Amino acid sequence: MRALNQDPPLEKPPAMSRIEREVLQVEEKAKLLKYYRDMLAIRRVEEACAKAYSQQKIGGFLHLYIGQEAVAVGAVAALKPDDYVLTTYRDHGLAYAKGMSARAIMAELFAKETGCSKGLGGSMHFFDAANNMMGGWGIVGSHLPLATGMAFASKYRKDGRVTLCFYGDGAASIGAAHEAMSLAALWKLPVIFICENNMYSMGTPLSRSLSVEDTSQKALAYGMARDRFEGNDVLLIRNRIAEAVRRAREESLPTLIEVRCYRYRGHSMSDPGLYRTKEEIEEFKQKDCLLIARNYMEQLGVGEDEFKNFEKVVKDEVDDAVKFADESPVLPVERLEEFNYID
Amino acid sequence: MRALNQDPPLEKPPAMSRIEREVLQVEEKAKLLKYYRDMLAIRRVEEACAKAYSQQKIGGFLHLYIGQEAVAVGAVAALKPDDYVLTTYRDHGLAYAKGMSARAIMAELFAKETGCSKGLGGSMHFFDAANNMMGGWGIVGSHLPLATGMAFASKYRKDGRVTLCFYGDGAASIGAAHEAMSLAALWKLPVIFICENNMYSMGTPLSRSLSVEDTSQKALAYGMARDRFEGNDVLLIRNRIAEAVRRAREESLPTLIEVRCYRYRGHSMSDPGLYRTKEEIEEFKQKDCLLIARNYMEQLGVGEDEFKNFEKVVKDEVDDAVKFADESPVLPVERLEEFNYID
Amino acid sequence: MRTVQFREAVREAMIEEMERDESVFLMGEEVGHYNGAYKVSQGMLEKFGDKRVIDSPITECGFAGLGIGAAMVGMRPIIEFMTWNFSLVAYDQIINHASKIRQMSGGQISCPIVFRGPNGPANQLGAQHSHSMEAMYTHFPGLKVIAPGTCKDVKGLLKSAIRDPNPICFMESEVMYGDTGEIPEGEYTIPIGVGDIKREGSDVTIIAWSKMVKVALATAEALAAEGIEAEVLDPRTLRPLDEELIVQSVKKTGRCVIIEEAFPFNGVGSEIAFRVQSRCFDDLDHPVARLNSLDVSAPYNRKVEQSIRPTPDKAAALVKKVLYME
Amino acid sequence: MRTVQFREAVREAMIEEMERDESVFLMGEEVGHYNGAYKVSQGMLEKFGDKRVIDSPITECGFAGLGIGAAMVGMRPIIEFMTWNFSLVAYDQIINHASKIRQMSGGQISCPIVFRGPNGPANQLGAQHSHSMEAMYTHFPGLKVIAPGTCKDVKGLLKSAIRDPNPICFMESEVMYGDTGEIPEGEYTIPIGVGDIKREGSDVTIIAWSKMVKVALATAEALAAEGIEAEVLDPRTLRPLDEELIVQSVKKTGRCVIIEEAFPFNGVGSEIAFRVQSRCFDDLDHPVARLNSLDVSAPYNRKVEQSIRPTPDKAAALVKKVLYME
Ligand SMILES: Cc1ncc(C[n+]2csc(CCOP(=O)(O)OP(=O)(O)O)c2C)c(N)n1
Ligand SMILES: Cc1ncc(C[n+]2csc(CCOP(=O)(O)OP(=O)(O)O)c2C)c(N)n1
Ligand SMILES: [Mg+2]
Ligand SMILES: [Mg+2]
Repeated sequence: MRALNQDPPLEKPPAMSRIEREVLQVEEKAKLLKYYRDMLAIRRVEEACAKAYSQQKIGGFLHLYIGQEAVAVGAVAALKPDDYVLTTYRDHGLAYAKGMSARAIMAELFAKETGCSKGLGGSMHFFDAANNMMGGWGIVGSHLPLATGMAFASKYRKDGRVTLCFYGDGAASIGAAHEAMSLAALWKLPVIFICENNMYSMGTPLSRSLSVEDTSQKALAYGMARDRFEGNDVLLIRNRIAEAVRRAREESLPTLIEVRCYRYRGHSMSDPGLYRTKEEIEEFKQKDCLLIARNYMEQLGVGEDEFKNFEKVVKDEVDDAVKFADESPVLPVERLEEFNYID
Repeated sequence: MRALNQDPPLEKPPAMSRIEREVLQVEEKAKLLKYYRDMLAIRRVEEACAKAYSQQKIGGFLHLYIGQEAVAVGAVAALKPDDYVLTTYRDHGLAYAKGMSARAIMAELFAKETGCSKGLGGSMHFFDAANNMMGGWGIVGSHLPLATGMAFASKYRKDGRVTLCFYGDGAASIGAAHEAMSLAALWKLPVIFICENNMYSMGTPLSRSLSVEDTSQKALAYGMARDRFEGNDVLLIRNRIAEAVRRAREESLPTLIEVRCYRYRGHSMSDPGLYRTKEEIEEFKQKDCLLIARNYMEQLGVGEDEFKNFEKVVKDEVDDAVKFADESPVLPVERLEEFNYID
Repeated sequence: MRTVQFREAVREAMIEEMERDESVFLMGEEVGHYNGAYKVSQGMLEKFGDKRVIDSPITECGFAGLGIGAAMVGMRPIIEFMTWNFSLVAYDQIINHASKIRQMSGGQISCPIVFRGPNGPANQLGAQHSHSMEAMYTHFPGLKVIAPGTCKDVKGLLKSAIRDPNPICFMESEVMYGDTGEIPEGEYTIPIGVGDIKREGSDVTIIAWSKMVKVALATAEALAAEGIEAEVLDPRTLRPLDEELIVQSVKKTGRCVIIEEAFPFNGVGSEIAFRVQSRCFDDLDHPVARLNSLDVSAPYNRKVEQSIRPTPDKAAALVKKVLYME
Repeated sequence: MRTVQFREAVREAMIEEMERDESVFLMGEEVGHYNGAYKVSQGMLEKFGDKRVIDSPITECGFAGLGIGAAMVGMRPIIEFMTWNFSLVAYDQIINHASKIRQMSGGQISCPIVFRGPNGPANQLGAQHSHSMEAMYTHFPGLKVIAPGTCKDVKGLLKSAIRDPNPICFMESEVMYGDTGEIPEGEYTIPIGVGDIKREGSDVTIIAWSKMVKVALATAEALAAEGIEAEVLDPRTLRPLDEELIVQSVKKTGRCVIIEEAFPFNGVGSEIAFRVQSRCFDDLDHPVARLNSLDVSAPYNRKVEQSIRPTPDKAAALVKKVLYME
């Protein structure tokens, strides 16, 4: 892993002992199947997006989450439905993991009234108040203060909720992130900042954007708890984030986590990705989150038929979503002014 | 020192051995006299400001540097004339230390055309291009990026200059500071950030503004060199900052320094300072920079007469400056538009 | 009626709304232990405790954003900028976030928040601390901008603003905090978006808000001595603007002078002028005129600074010009 | 003359000035190795090396401020915002610092810097990425604001901007980068503050800049088919504004329509309208009219988005209204 040379070694996905396997068998199999299914669905949704984009059914910026699915799914697995999540413009995966339907996703991307944000927000601005998916934000780093505010509200109201805020390695140096973390640490707010360090911000590798490539080290400046691990084993991710969630929920303390991950596609659809090699991408695909999960599942006795069935169920879901989006109406221009203000 | 409980111990002013004393005698006596004189002049200038403010000859915000004089004088002693300095609105002391005349200072404060900035900038915006005093800035933290830019220019042009940027503990959490430091560390720029941690930002003590009260710890986030010491021994300050200046000049590397100091007056003239006790202020006055320097000087054989003489020389200088300022003309309103643009 | 200081009127509005609604809190620099840089929040920490009156570190971007996030989940934050000058470091949070949340979420999420603090120049604060920021916020759909000019208006409008479910920029004035004025005894609110005729007159409409209302009234008084009856119209809210009231008045007087403390280029005055000339074209006997501060960064010298600001003298001269009297 | 793309014209200006003056450098996100998010700086890293073409981390406030500091000591930075939307996080640096250095230092220190990048909406980028930012910068003395509409203008004006000793906001357009146009063969500059008549006409003056110049020209062409001769005036520089040219043209035509892509409230159009009504009051046969984007945050749907923008159809209809033709 090129960019890791100067950093401490990362946690490796654990090899399972027999006993662990049995416990897992009983307690976790159902969950693991669900995670796998969700990761697979996110990937297929994103693939459908890419296709629709090439057919010009989707326009504007389109940032795909392919390769990073385990992070969103593992993180949400550590949460309760009431907990808040926020992320960047690369937001389809987290929205799905938090409960947004493929229909609402695809319709939003097709800019239809049936989309999660009525086709007003678009790819970068997914919101789902019912599922506490609090956006989809386009200005790098600027949503971290918002997350701090939701955590502030939770502490104020003692509602026991936790806020999870994702951002990219590209946001680590921006002012808003520093201010958000400063306040969260000072006021001991139940918020978790998760840097999805996929080693590039657009075409810029870590070595040219950060003097310390381990972004979790920023926690030292605030005396904040921190953690750091790889982002392809959904169980590991869930368990490690669960520890931070516990710290937030029980002790009202923030945590800064860096998850090392990798996006297989370009930054957005317009990016040919000339700044990295095929070999590098292939190397990461060897450790794909679906492969790792599948490996666990095979150990748990899940057979080829079941995997095929997953593919089919997911394909149906995505096909249905595309059809739904295609056939949905557009919010007419006459209604736009309604959204300026609320009475 | 109330606010220090959770932090590592500070460097104490060193007790001098006989040999050190002799070396000092030879090499440093003249310098020390100059530092003392400058610190004294700054204090008397500030006292004159307070008086002029009460006479309504000075208006607007007025932030005095009394108590912190050793920091500016010690820091400038570690510099060459070509090196750049920048600071906050609490800028009179640094301007004087860097070579601005008492006349230019007082005339600026009296808002006269003969002031350093022609009476346009005022108390918070002292500039002196000839002496490389690059401001006097009013937006907390926003001048740190400017300092980074001057250091960038020096590296670009290989002119060997170093930039010294002062800021307050109140700026430690603001975004601009984080971005400036991120860039300085990434690009290895010859800049030194000096946090004059006087333990209060207006009425707010460190305990209510920072989760980690040692602001030099922020350097860890950037892998930047750091240092931290008390701000009342002008020689110690000079020597410690000189090490950072060497690092900047020879290795083109930034440093983050926290100097613990104390302002004796309120934040600005309108602040009655109800948030701290008389005892606390007295405690710090026991360790006053003029007392410490005087102590050294007495060990070097400087006698009462000489101290009296300093007072006189400085008094004359300040009286002259006040008179000069009083008698100077005002830049007429008709000329203001000239300063919008340069041709 | 009772007489209060402007700062007390602001404080009363906050206190009453905080008593009424547990979800309202006040956050900003020095609002608590220091009782406010300008003593606006005097006593509020003691009254409400540090859960609801929160001293923030110097992180305008951070705590403005925090307020927005809290508002998104149903809180009713009052975010104080020590002055609006410092809102520039939080500008992205207000423009790119607060103003757009309702729209970007397709109406799912709203952002009921009040950003408030003193706006405009005070005395000898220099170039960085003397901005009039109205026009930087009126440009954007999704925001409301309020700039009251009297004690009565500031209290009634701030109460409305705190109750309003939209993001609001509420602009006071440092040099008005000590002004006194009458306010009603009991509880009252003043509706957002409704202007007020501060003085009736038939010869010319003078439009002014915030600190300039006083200048406009002084101008009108001086003119009255010369037999000129000026109508003084205070829009109070700048966005949404009470265009109908303005049009009505100008149609009546046929002349319009705008007094604004901000820089002239792209001030709110230019927008008002556009609308007036649009809708009162045939009624106007003279082009819409405006009096702003001189188009220069604020100088430090007190007299020089005063001479770049709108004054009753300058305004009266402009009115006479508009009346073709010189 | 030769034909180049708009992005090439921008690039040529930068390359020529960097070759001419060692103190010019280009800094921004992805300007180097990636060759620019919109390929404006294609090949420049290779040509000048990473000392002079510098990829910055995402720290607009930091690197805008860095540029300002470097300019204060005599460098000539070109700071690229990937788009002007992101300048909002650097707003304080430009407004409170760059624009005021000369004034605050009493003329000792100047700030020769160009901030540049694409401005205005492109296609389906949503509410946060679709701002037209001109009016946020024209308000402030000390800044110049330039928004060219043709390949020739963009090259000549950018060269002038880089040589200018003042801080300049230079606004391009993402959707124009691929447009082609003719430019002179040899070296040339175009003076800042001088507008240009893009088409002569006697019936109405259409004022438009940047991307809207094309809309104005298309409008004029459509109107010509109906016998209406529109003059298209492109101020090119918005601050300082070529008021004389505008006044001259409107005095000739007696009618003025402004096409602006920004939100209407406090757009630059309102300032232009103020000045036109001020100075051409007796020449105007109809109030100054303006066509802006609808006053709503940018929606994501392509067709809906297009329908909120100024178009030749809408502009032609407005011109006819101004000519009392319907
Ligand atoms: C303040 C700001 N500056 C620039 C951009 C343009 N931009 C969008 S995404 C991006 C790269 C972000 O990379 P990273 O944070 O690593 O997230 P990733 O795309 O890898 O998920 C840039 C520069 C922006 N959206 N906001
Ligand atoms: C961005 C910004 N916010 C608020 C202020 C108002 N303000 C001026 S000085 C100050 C306190 C600064 O304290 P510190 O940084 O510790 O410096 P000190 O005054 O102690 O030297 C505040 C809040 C400002 N100038 N800029
Ligand atoms: Mg990344
Ligand atoms: Mg301090």
